[in-house]
Amino acid sequence: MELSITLKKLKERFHNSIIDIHSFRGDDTAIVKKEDILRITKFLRDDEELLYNFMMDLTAVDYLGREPRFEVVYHLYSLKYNKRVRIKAPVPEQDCTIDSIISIWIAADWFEREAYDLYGIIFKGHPNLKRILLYEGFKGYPLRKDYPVRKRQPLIGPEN
Amino acid sequence: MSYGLFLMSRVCNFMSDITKELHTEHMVINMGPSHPVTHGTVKFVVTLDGETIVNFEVEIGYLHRGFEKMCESGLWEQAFPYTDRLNYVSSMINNVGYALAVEKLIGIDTPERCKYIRVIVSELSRLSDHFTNVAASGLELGAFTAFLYFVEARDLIWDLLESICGARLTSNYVRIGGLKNDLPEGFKGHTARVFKRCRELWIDVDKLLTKNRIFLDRVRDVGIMSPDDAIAYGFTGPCLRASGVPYDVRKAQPYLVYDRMDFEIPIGEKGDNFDRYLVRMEEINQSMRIVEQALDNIPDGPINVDMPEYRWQSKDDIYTKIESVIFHFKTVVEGIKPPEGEVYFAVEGGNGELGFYLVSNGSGKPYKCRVRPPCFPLTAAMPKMVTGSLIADVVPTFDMINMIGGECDR
Amino acid sequence: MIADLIEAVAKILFIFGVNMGFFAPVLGWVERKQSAVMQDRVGANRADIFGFTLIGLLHPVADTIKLLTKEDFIPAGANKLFHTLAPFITLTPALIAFSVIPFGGQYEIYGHTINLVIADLDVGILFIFAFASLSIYGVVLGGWSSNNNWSFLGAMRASAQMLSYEVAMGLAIIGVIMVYGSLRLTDIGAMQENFFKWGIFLQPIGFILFIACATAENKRIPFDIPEAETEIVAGYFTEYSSMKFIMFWMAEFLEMITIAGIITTLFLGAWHIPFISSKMLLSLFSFAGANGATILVMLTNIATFFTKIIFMIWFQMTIRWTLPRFRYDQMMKLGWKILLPLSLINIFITGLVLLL
Amino acid sequence: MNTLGINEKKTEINRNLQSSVSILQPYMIGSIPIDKLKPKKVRKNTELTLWERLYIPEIVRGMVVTTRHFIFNMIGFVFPPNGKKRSIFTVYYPEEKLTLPDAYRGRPVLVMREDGTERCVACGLCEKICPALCISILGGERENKERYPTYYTLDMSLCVFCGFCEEVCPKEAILMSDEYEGLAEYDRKNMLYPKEKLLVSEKKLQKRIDYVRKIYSKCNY
Repeated sequence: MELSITLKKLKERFHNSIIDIHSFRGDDTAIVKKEDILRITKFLRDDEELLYNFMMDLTAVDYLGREPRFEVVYHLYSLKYNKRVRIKAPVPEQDCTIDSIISIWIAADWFEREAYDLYGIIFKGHPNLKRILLYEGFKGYPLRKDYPVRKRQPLIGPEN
Repeated sequence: MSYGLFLMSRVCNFMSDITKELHTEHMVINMGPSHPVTHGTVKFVVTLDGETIVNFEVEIGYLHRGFEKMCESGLWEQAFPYTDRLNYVSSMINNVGYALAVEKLIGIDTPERCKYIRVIVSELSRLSDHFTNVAASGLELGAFTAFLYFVEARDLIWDLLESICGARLTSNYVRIGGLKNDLPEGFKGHTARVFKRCRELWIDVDKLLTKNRIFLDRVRDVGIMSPDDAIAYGFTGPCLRASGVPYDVRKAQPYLVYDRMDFEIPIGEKGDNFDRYLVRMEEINQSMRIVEQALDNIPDGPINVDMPEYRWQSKDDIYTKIESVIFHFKTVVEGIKPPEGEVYFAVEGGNGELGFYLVSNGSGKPYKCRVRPPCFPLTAAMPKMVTGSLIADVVPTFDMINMIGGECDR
Repeated sequence: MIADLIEAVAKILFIFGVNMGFFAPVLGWVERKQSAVMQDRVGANRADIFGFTLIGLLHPVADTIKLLTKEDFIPAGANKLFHTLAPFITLTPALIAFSVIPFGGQYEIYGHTINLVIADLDVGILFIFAFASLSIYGVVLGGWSSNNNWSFLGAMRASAQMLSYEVAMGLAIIGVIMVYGSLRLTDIGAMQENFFKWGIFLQPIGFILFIACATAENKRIPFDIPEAETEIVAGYFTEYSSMKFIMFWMAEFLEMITIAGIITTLFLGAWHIPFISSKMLLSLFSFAGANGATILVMLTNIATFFTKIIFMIWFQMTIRWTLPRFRYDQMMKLGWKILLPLSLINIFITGLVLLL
Repeated sequence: MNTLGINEKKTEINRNLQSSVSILQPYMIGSIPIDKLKPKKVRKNTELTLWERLYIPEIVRGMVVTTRHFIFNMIGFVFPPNGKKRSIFTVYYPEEKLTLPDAYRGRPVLVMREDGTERCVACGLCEKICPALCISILGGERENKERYPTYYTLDMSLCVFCGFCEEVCPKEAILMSDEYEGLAEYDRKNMLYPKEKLLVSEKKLQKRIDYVRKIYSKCNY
């Protein structure tokens, strides 16, 4: 299969960090090691032929029962070349951390907080990593697959 | 001369002494969650020095309903009513976006007529979104009349949407591989009448606001985002275009039949609130143009794919054929089963790029249904836009961002 | 003596009745209905007695009953005395200011001279200004004593705004006083019998300046910064409820009437009908005998005066429902950098013209 | 910095498409030609013009607009235009009612045959598809071996009026009626609608049945 220029360049440059690449339904996807996420995203943003200047989306997926359990998913868009790419970084449950890319795209700020809030993935280097959609004192991470749909939270609030 | 200088220096010293000895302290106020400016529920913790904003924090999440968790616990089709409630002012765009994402995941294409109708309903929703936004921003700056003129226009648009799908806000109209129903009879004439009135009201609002010095003073040079900043913050939609970046998903990656439509992308120059207002006002015109073109060119034919495994069958078949009934039961109970994989599909929503990231594990339920809310990064940039300005500037800036609670908090 | 007393009491009752009993409640209705019709709506029309809605005229009654039966709320930590005092301080000057505005001329009926003004002071305008500046205290006290950040911000804004606009408002009127050469409002009114001698023709800039400043004094859009609900909730009366809220609300309407009265007296020919002098009117009503004709003329003049007031109120409402509001700093800039110099220039030009 | 300044000047001089291309160059989408992208500058001026600086003319223009609306609406109240009660489009709700479009989705109802029995055969599809999980059915059998729901409850406090139940029903037994009144209650227990409360006779629903047949008919597939 013909590889797109993004994946080709990524493979050339970071062949040690790339775990897998594919393009299902035309979505270029690269699965990379989480240790190199900062280097790779920086390269994607700054390379003259790629220029992925938009960080469109950042989220995580919980593949319960698979090892490593989590995947942090980045969707990038290049305005100049009108291309999209998806970067996925697997994160194991035991070491549930990944580097924050807030230094590369400031837009990642809230998205990382959200992923932390809902999945419990810790973004190292994030200046203000606290819950965003849920309240302080929420127990557990609701989008993990082992969080029951109908689970109730204890009541919080000022104690009289 | 020298005495004058001496006097001056004495006065200056005295003044600086006064400012040193003046006891000033910052005032922390909570704007929201039930403050008039925070129409979508959101809270600002504002630190004020007099009236100037020193520190600005945004707290969202008051409307968090667990959209993703709900979608994951339902069938693929059952997510449609939930998507209605994301950006509830332009619910049809969410429907269309989700349906297109699932269709991309399955790998099917819809009939021509379906595509045209989807374009029509998307643009009508965009109209209602922009009408609401411009109107609300006028309202919150005190121009109540402009608000009600556009609310009238929006109501007429909602009448149109209601005649299509049977509800004004909770549309639930688009289906995977098709639509719920066809356009009603006489829709073209109805649209023409509505658009005529909308254009009249548009002109009135334009006269009331666009050149009014009071309005101009409030929105000009307030909340400026340079194009580079806007890109770095992940702006999309009218706010990005106001900064001068002509990025529109409808043009960049045309979906449906947008590549056959003739429309322009309004762009601003400075990226302040006035540009955002102007861009939205112009997009109202462009959307009306698109709807008219689509209604002129719409072909006849079916609106649904004839694939029983993805789109529920027609009632004719179900009433008459036993195999159809059995298959119908199977698809409804088990849900449609897209192949394993993951897709990201973006449409141009009312506020910007509305992306759906779907992960399927081959079962009848979405494994993950993530929506990229366009106003989430916009709201995140609020501190950047208002810090250092006056507290009154929060109002137009927050309005022009058009943060919709349902979409931002999901 | 007794006749004078009766006359004075009658006038006071008339003005009080018209203002408090008619205008203040009806203005609430007018505000709703006029804005509604301007905005393609219907407006309030649901309050009814035995099924009669009277196009919404009963809403002020319903409002009053509703607000009277509400809890009179004083927030924790508020200064109770000042919190209670503030609405009174706001309402009283608004009520008193009308006492020097003439609503008709002088008439000779059955040998008794009737002067249709409650208090014919020779410093009428100054009296109005003195009382207008008193109402600041109510606003500031109300905002400060509520122990609420929003109220406090509103009070700060209100005091700054009203103080700075008072200057420009005072100067805007100087031109009129120079032209007519009197501070007595009855004199100014009487001098405008000729249509082309109306203040609006002699002092067009003064007219515009005065309307702007008066709207700012009254804190209505586009100058409703002290109570801008989208910025600081409701400004200085955030923490008021029940009857005290009505008092603030009424004070606003009364001020509106007073402003309309001043504008009518100073700029719109007071009680005169354009092109028709009192002599013509007298001859027109001569069929009713000398005294009857005078009474008819008096009634016509009063009607004319209040028609003009109603027109000015309509005008103020139209402004209020058309424009957005200013920002705090822009409003101060407008007041000090535009209105004040303009009014000075106006005085200068007026003086120059008078001198030549 | 420097280039930007030049560009700004250029756009001030001529505002045709070409100049907007030059200022947009760093932000253009590469693969799309400018004549297809069609950017359109909406900002006419970055500095206030003299006309805008004067407050009065635009205020007067705005007041003309509102006064025009005022006068036309007043005339419309007194002399209503043909076929309407008034020129504004407000409807005096409890006295007058809107004409609902055919597609309108009101509260879901069960279709009752003329003999008083329900069409529903308790297949459970609506229960399955309902995204709000508001329907609960218990099936039973009549003496003539016909299945029917012995127990059919619709929790109106949960219902989201999506219309999926109507769409999947293989017997045209549940329909979205055009009723939208009287659904609010003070007690949630009253919002559990039992079968008796849901049943509506066939005749009343004939219009909706025809409409549903039309929109889900074969020609659309």
